[in-house]
Amino acid sequence: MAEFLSLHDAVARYVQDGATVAMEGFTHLIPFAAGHEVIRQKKRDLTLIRMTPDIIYDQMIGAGCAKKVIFSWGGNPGVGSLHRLRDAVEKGWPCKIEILEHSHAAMACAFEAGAAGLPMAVFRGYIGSELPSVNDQIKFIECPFTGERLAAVPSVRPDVSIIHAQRADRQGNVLVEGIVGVQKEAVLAAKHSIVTVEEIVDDLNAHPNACVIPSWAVSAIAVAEKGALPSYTHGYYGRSNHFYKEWDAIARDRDTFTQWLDDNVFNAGGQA
Amino acid sequence: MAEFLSLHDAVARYVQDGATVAMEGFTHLIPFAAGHEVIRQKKRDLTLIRMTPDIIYDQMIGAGCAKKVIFSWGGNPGVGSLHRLRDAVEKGWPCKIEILEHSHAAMACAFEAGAAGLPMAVFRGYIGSELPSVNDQIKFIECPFTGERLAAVPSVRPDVSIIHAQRADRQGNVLVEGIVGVQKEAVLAAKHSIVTVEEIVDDLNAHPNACVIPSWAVSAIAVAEKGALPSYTHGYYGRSNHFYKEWDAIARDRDTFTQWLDDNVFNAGGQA
Amino acid sequence: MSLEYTSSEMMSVTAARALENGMTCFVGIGLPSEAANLARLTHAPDVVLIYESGTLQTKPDILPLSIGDGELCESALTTVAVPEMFRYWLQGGKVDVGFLGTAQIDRFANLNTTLIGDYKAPKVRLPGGGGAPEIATNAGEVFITLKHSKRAFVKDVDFVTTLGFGRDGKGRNNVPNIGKGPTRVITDLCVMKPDPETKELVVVSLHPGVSREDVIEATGWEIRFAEQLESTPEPSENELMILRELKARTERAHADA
Amino acid sequence: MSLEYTSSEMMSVTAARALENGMTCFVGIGLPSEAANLARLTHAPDVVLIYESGTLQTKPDILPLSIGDGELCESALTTVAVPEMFRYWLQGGKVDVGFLGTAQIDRFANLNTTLIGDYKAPKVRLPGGGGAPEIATNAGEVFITLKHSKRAFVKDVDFVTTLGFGRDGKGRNNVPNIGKGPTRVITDLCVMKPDPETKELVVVSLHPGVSREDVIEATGWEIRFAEQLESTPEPSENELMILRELKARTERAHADA
Repeated sequence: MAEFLSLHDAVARYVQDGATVAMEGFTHLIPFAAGHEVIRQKKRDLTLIRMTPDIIYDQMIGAGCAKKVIFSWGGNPGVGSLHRLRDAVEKGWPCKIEILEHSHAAMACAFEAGAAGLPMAVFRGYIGSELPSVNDQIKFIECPFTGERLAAVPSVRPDVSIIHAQRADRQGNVLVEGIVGVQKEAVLAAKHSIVTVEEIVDDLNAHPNACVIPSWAVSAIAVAEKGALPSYTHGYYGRSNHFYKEWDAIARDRDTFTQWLDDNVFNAGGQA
Repeated sequence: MAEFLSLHDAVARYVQDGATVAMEGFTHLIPFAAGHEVIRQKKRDLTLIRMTPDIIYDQMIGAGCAKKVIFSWGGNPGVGSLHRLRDAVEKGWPCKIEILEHSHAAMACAFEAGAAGLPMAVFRGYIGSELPSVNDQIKFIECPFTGERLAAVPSVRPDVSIIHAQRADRQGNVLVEGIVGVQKEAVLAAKHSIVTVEEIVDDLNAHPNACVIPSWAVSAIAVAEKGALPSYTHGYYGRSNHFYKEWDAIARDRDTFTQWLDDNVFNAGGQA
Repeated sequence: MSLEYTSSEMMSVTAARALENGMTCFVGIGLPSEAANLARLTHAPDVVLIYESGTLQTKPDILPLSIGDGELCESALTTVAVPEMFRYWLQGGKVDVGFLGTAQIDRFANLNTTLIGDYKAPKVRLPGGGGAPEIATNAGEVFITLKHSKRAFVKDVDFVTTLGFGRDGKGRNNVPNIGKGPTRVITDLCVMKPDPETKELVVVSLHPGVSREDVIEATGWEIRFAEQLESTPEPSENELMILRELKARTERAHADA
Repeated sequence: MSLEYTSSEMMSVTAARALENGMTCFVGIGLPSEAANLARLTHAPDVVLIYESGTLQTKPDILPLSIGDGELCESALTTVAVPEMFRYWLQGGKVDVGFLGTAQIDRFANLNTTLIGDYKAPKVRLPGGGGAPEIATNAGEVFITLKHSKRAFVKDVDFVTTLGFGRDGKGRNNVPNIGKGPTRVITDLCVMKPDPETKELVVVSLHPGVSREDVIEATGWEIRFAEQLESTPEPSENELMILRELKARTERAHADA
């Protein structure tokens, strides 16, 4: 059964230095509040997994939380580069980070395989791409029935996954709606999971085949109102495209970034 | 785009003698009306695929439509044996049929792999079971990352899949709701597909993550009101447990069965 | 307190008691389903019941006739596609207990639901494996419940549809990512558990009024009894009342449909 | 009729015209998304647009800034999980056309969105592969649209993120279950298609007012021209109006958010 914790306590308990962490959300429902809590608690040496490391990982990397990033598309969607990620990769500021890169198909299948308890994902991929030459975690196997050569990648099985969702009921069952990305897979694939939600309700009011994650498949639930901003929560609030565009200027410069982090994360409280 | 056809025309066009056919529905939404149309059109030498061949396949096998059945659980749910299936397997009446049997996990994964365009499904299965000794389509592969031995089976890719669903809109998009089984997978895995529906509506009124199969992924849609009876359609009508129990006596005897078939299928019309 | 009850009721109540509150249970149709729902309606209100039709955390008011009755979906927390059920929920390691019935079981708790006789020329063709082969290996542990008889309890099953501990009792040794396997078998006469060393089934508890001879008579191999043989506690009045109400409700509902 | 339009508008309209009504198109963000939605709002109302965020058959009223804008979900027929999108819909063979942009493209239409320079010490680190590597091989065919420049059109890409026809033009030969690959490249200067034999990109159509020299100047290899070099038809008044309205709506909406 999921435990209701404050975001502070959930992150303190489940995100250990050195852990492998997946914070998912495909443009929608990105767990920004949780990411900021990880920064505030000065977690270090994390291996960060995410299909689309956008500005939440840029912030965490700039804050020095990461030692490695596993991803398939790293950018500020619709805007441009992630300057903090590039600064870390290219110049080692504030610390050197290692990257391991995949395609979306590979990572989506790797999350699926992780949720399915398998050691690897098999798919038709990476044909003619040079990514296998720079990622030794991409292998090829032969179909025993047809002889076709198929790609294989290790499944994703994080120590902890963190997602944001619309709401939970009082038993801790979680409803995710709209663009659901790989969030359910991330939770099911992980040893532990934290779900931040907009609100706790008496009844999820979910239709029969809704994306509901049962309480007993989640470690902790923390209320984080507007916890996905500047990304959005379907049915609650829209995306701040404005902030995504502003981020480019903030992240370009180390000092501007550091000041922003102080003002908006370190000195912005968070929950007790 | 799906074409709106009568059930007669849809079956006449897409179900050829000798074809591999999957008629799916996991207890719920079993396409009985379509099965009866296949019987009426005297289709022959079909390879019938279905996780749970219950009385719809018993009827088709007794009517002489099948030469082979691929399945994972063949029974009259909650009642007992499929007497027509047994008569065909054990005594070759009305014709000999071959069987190839799997576990549910294998077939569910094989449908998934078929929908995913893969030649095989990989899963953790058949450990210690003697099914691999009687089914040469079960093989084992080694995970290139962990060395774990995993089961592999060929994906299911029928010539035609037939399912029943609640409703379609006027563009031919289909809503399936409730116990969705492997129906979407069956449709996506097949070269052609027929969907029978309770009704055609202006608007599916589906929530954002509903199980909707787009028109362009379906070959033909045929209205078949109460088309799942004696199984049921969530939101429309309940299951006739009564008929499932009666079937046991009907199917036990060849003459009783033949009479039932004449009265209820051959002379029961169907659509023009 | 001496209550009147049948051996079937004794079996169901004992099977129900095996489930602890909060456990996640992948439920087979028939006797396991009856026991699991009885558990939910008595001592284990938060037991999580999963059926292979994709219904997660379902709370049927009446027992389903089939594994995919509408009642299961309507009372479920949510319903997922069948491939997801087997991949994410069972194979993904979310199931504590698989609760199975069977046609035949042998001394190493291997299950046969495929056929009696020879595969090429069966005497009796049974329904087949269904979910059992992977439930038995992917669930944390397995409970089995069936009626005791010499036809069902055989020394060696005709066909191992579903692994207990293999034909030599060593079928799970050194297999990675596999559950503990059958940890108890509940019949209308007794409770059996595998010997920790040999994995052969041993009677650990006799139901009230059942003798060793009754069990020996109904078992197709030289069944052993635990040194500390216990007497299975009787059903309580409450358990019997709830079980009977459940069965009566079920009968009424199925007669109407 | 002589209309005023920019080279960007010419590119978008030409790219839009490449899509036929009823095609199923897996849409990349940016220029492909603009072109695909213009097609839907003009000659191809039944073109089916799919975005990798899981939105199937979506009809956004404004262009999405990101691949997962709420607008895409709200106007979609349905929204599926991302693994399903890549497995069932793309890999499952349901996509006729993959519509991609890129940072670098070479003469065999290989795409680079990984980095400029050396992998271990990149001069410029780009976002990475995203969906492109498998869109390019699993879609029936691939359209590519980007602005023409010597930086973008290079003889050999620094890194083959996504297969066009390989570094020797033979990358798709004898590969089972693979799409036709890039069948046209639409820029602000011209349209290119692969030579049927060598698979090297050849200019087949010049946009109005563009000279061969303009293209040669903006291409990083000795670009060839088709013998029957065509002139790309101009945008129509209607196309320009709809494109401009779409962009104005988009700008207003994004300014508000």
